[in-house]
Amino acid sequence: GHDAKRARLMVIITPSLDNPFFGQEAAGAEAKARELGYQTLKFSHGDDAFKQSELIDTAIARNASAIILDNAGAQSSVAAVQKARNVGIPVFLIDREIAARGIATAQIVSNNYQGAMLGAQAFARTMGEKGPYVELVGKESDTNAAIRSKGFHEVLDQYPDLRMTARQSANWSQSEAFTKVQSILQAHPEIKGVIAGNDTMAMGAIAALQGAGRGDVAVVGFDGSNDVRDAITGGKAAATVLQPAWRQAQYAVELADKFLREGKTGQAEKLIMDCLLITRANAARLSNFALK
Amino acid sequence: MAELMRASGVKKRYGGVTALHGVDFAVEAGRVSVLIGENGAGKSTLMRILAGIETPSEGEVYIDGEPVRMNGARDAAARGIGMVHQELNLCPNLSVAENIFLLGSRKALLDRPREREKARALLARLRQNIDPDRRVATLSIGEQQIVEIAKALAEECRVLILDEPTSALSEAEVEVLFDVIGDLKRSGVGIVYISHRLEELLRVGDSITVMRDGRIVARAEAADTSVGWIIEQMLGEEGRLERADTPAPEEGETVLAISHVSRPRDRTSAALHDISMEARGGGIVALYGLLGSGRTELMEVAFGARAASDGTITLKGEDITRLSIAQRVKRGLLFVSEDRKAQGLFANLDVGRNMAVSDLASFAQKGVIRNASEQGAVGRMISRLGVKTASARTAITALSGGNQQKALIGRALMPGPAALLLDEPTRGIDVGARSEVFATIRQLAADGLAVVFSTSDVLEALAVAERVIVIAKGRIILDIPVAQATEARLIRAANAAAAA
Amino acid sequence: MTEGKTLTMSGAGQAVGKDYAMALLLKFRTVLALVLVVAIFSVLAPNFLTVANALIMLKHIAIVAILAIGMSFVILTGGIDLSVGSIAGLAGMVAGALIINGLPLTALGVVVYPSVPAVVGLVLLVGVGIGLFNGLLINRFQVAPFIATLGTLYMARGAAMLMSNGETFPNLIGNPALGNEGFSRIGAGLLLGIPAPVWLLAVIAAGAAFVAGSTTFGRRVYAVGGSERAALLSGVRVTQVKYAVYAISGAMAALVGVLIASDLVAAHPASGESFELNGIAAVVLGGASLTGGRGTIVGTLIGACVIGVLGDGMVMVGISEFWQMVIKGGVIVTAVVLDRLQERLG
Amino acid sequence: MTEGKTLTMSGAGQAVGKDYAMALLLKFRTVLALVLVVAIFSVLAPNFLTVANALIMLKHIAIVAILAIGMSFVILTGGIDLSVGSIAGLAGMVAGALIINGLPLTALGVVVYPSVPAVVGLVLLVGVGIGLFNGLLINRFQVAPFIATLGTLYMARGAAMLMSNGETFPNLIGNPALGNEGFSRIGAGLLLGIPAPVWLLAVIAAGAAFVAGSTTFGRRVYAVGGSERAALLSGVRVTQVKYAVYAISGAMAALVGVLIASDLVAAHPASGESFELNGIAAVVLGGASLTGGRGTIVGTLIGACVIGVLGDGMVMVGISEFWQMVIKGGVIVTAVVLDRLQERLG
Ligand SMILES: Nc1ncnc2c1ncn2[C@@H]1O[C@H](COP(=O)(O)OP(=O)(O)OP(=O)(O)O)[C@@H](O)[C@H]1O
Ligand SMILES: Nc1ncnc2c1ncn2[C@@H]1O[C@H](COP(=O)(O)OP(=O)(O)OP(=O)(O)O)[C@@H](O)[C@H]1O
Ligand SMILES: [Mg+2]
Ligand SMILES: [Mg+2]
Repeated sequence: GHDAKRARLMVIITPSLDNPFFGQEAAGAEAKARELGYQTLKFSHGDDAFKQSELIDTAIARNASAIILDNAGAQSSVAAVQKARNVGIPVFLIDREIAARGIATAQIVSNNYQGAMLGAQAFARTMGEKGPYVELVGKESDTNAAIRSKGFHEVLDQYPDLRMTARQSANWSQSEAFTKVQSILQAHPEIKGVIAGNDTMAMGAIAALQGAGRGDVAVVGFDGSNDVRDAITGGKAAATVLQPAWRQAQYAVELADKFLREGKTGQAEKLIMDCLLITRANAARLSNFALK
Repeated sequence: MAELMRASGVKKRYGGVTALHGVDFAVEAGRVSVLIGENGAGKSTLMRILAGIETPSEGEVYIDGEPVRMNGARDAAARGIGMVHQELNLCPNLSVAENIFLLGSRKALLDRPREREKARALLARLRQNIDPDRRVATLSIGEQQIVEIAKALAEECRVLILDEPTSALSEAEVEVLFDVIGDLKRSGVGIVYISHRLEELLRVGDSITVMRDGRIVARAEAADTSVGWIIEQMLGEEGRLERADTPAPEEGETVLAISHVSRPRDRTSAALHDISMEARGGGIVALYGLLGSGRTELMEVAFGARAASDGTITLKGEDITRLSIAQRVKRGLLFVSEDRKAQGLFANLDVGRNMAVSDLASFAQKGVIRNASEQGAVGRMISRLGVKTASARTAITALSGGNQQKALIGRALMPGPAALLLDEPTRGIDVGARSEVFATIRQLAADGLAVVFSTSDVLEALAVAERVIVIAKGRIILDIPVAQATEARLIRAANAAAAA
Repeated sequence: MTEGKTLTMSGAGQAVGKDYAMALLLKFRTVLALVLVVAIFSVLAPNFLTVANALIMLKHIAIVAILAIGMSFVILTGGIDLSVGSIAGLAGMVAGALIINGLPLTALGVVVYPSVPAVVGLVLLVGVGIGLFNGLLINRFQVAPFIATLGTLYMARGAAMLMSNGETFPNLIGNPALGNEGFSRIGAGLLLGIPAPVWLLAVIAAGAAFVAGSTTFGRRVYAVGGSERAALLSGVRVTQVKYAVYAISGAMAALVGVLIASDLVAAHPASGESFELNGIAAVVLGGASLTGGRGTIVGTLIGACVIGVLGDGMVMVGISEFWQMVIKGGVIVTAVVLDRLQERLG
Repeated sequence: MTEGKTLTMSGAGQAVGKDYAMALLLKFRTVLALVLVVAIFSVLAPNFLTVANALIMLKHIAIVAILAIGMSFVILTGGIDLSVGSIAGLAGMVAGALIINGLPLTALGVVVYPSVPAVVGLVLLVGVGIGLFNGLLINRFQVAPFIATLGTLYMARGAAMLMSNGETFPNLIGNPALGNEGFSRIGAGLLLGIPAPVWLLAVIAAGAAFVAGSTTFGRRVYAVGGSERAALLSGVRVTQVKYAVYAISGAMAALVGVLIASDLVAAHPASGESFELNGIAAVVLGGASLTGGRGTIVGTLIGACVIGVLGDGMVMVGISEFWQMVIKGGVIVTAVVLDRLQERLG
């Protein structure tokens, strides 16, 4: 229950603060929460479900009014969210969903599967629906890495002439993607495309391809970062998939505020926000994970 | 004679221990000043102060009449002082030449060919045929000592301190060293020479200084002294080891038997050749030999701390050759190492816990230590051996060396052993402690224990043992009852075999 | 009681003269650090000094502390165990696999679903097994503990990932039909209002302090850490002691893996990454020396409290993640510098 | 030349009798491991044995090797440096900040934009500074190297994050108007068709091998690692040597940070995480002993090659991330086990 004395505190937990996507997400939520008169605390769990669980414990101890959470794994976050709910703190999930209903007050999630399919379609188009390609997977123990990979293959596997010649995890990391693509380019110089599970890996791939003078290789990322936007306008990448991070985070805070004032959000628990394809056509309007 | 350097009123305290009580000592150009004294008399401490490695707690060091404060070996070297330390201080990972020029050169770059040449020349001067490229780890202790001497000679110096430089050398090598010392003397170098080999001292020394308990007790020109005089000054009246009047204990059954034990030399230790000996209950056997003769190896092999390639060891008739140390300990064979610091003490534990470690099982019920029973046993052992400690809870490092040694002997006695191997039980302990340790050993033997102890001091062997075994170069040279042993016979046997 | 005893064992002896007060202050340096940290956060962080928060912090501390207690034994012998984080990860996965997929006995053609206690037992056995493997490398092949356990760190983490192809074992609630429910109670359950891991910690800490301070085994651990050679020559079975400490460390790490998986009701193959650093830090903060022979379980417990309270407190105050790292590094170094000062004075 | 010399230095001396062939085989164990790894991947990975791939692998090896060469000096003295990964991360960030934001000289109220060589110089100074801080903790306060550099690991990583609030400094191409372009040439440039980092590695390795094998300083490093006491008694200024090796390690780590940032034309505060483990593994694979005094720069170079080739080869063959970890752990342990066997036989 709420009492009048309770400090109006919103705790914002995202996977990391050193990835621009999550950085913007946290910044968006924080900006909105401040605007609505809340105190905020910003943390990151580093995709470690246990650290996330500890952070939620601490949010509980601080009597947070609400928690805005980009979680650390669909399966391994359920218990932690449940814990907050048990003490009456509403949790508003953003970006990623969890594998349970009725626990979080709202799940405003990017439709990663749909987004991955969008990206894959653009990728197939750019490749002319044929040719060998490489997939860079995120950290394989992360739920999103798997979902995006499945979305990619849902589309790509339908084209008999699109051939995946290599698949490596680059653990969401730019420098790892960079070195691994360099090696893969050696083993498979014939590749015509690189599809990456996020934009930082896409940037690593682009750096490797540019270094090898392989401007002919199509690159598709995922997130909609400013870096990949610039790469698209510069002709170094074909497309990325925008998850409306900023908007999503702000909307979650708005819903949380409404819930705290009125006791309900007036919305279904699960709000799926479709991702948007970013290509040369609309790249110019993209800034800080929002399309103007 | 010109005085090169002088220690004046030098005192040195280590925590509660006073190693030097105000010592005056001078080094003169072109002369060999011999320093002698019992273990722990303070010789090495005084030398480390002269060589700038330690600073005196009180008193001054003068060079050419000027008081100086030296800060480390480099300062001393800059003032022309070189030292061969008692313990080997070499880097086992480096070659002979590299060790001789461990500091490198004054220039940034090494000149390896020149280093090698100079090393070869230095070794040739010592008439040694050691390859300068050999790794020091592969050298014998004696060869390592030669390297240490070569290292000291590599630097031009005005004062050369030699702290037991010959402890691992045979006669021939000692002769060579004396030649070198003669050359140095003639070129005006002042030399300090420390050794426990008395005959050597009279030959090489110009003056003899005797230390006891951190004080200088006598000084004389070498020409005016004799071995007898030195021994008298060294031991003092109370320190003289007299054979106890107590009748020799009845010798019992053979407890420990070593037969036809051999092992090859390896990187860290000397060889043993077909060693056979036995120790009886109630008897004391002394293993006499020079440093590096293989006494430690023999004891370690008997105890299972080193492998033998051949031979058998039996304890109370049971073949224990293949047993682990822990199994031997359980059966009543115990060992006290000569290397108290590295192989004996647990510096992190108190006196009681140090003593109880070999006998934990008997204080414990289902693995849980019963404090009362442990403390009782420890307390009894402390008073039986007369270990001077504030309590069983005192840190072992707070005890004097002799009391540490007694505590370690106590450790080996706590399980009620059948046979006890004591390697140099009196090394580094003072005169009083030494007599106490030997009184203890005699008492133990009287209680039926078989004791084997090693010593480098003939008098110790003669005063304490029933049998004396002389060992040299890994072979038993002599195995006789003490009644047939004389000082001269033992020394001659050991030296002759070592020089051969 | 155990406390007094074990503290003495690590004690720096009697302080002399004028430095006495200083030495006394330094001697309880870790306790002081803890009091200081608690005091600071009580002022800065709202709701810090509440029973609810204390319980939460204790639960977090339990994870660090259990790991660190296992590590203490290793460090007391002069070794180190870098593989604990990976063992925790693997252990969670094994627990997950046993609950979800059961234990396929291929020879008999059946799949057995062990009960929760059996699952925990099997997982602990896995931890012990990996610890013994570390012991084998260190004893038999004389690989330096740092390298041996570094190799195991990689291998165990790879194995954890391979168990599920990187995926999470979700929903580890078990199945009444299979008789394996109740897994989540280990990490999340309450007993008399106190979280189960805190009880577990209490039992383990008391047990470990007893073992270290009052048993022959504990005495031998200190002996090996004080001087391996002297221990060997005193009849201590040094290799056995070393096998045992790595096995204990492995078992504690596995238990931590179980606690995490149980708390999350899911097993994630990346759990426990870099836990080893926290564990080592707790042990060293507790006054142990990495060269062995010096340190106590009580000290480790306090060290783990400092790490846990510091971590939670900084989060509650809202110190940025980045400053948290800087402060943590600073606290570790400062504590050890004080420790060295104490040794010199004490 | 240097090779022969330094290999001898680590050599196990003359082997005796029948074990001679075995010992000889083991003596070149690291080279053998490298040859084996190369042979295996030549068969399994397409285009593995091409000049282009060799150049790419060399570039990757350069990163590991430069770090490991710095680490070699530390390990030769018997120390360890866990902070190198964090130093690399911080160094990249400092370079990024200098290029993007310049150096604000608040006293003068101006912002100076240093040229690229000046940037590199300043960054190396930062690395040296952190190394000296490690040295201070180790020499002056007698903190164990493991703990001192663990503290620095956290502090430097936190500082890297704080520099930009966790964000990346992108697009480090500099500005002709400010006279600071050309940063990307350090990591990505070519000279005679060979990548700049490979040249850099060649120069550093040759220099380091020369320093270790042919200078007075190198001699003292081996002496301190062989016996600190013997070194001290011979007049070696042991603390100076220790300051120097940590400074060298810091500088090499900073250089690696510059190379990574330059190659990616962006500085990310999390880069370099867990690089220390690769560096240590390379040194140990190269035959060095963690207790000091034994090891060579050439050995480290070969060790880094094994790690680099293994990593790249596994990617080229398409081995899954999970198996990569298991294999890497296995290779480290096996190599060290062989090393111990060699010591016993040699
Ligand atoms: N570093 C030290 N710390 C504490 N006590 C010491 C230290 N060095 C020497 N002592 C003590 O000082 C006394 C003198 O020792 P020193 O080594 O000078 O004797 P020594 O005459 O050289 O004996 P030896 O013939 O055995 O070499 C001994 O009681 C010894 O235990
Ligand atoms: N050839 C050698 N190479 C390396 N170390 C050796 C060698 N010979 C002896 N040592 C070591 O030197 C020490 C003394 O060895 P040894 O057993 O030969 O002498 P000892 O007769 O016991 O004399 P002491 O007890 O006076 O040293 C032992 O620790 C031994 O391991
Ligand atoms: Mg002496
Ligand atoms: Mg001996």
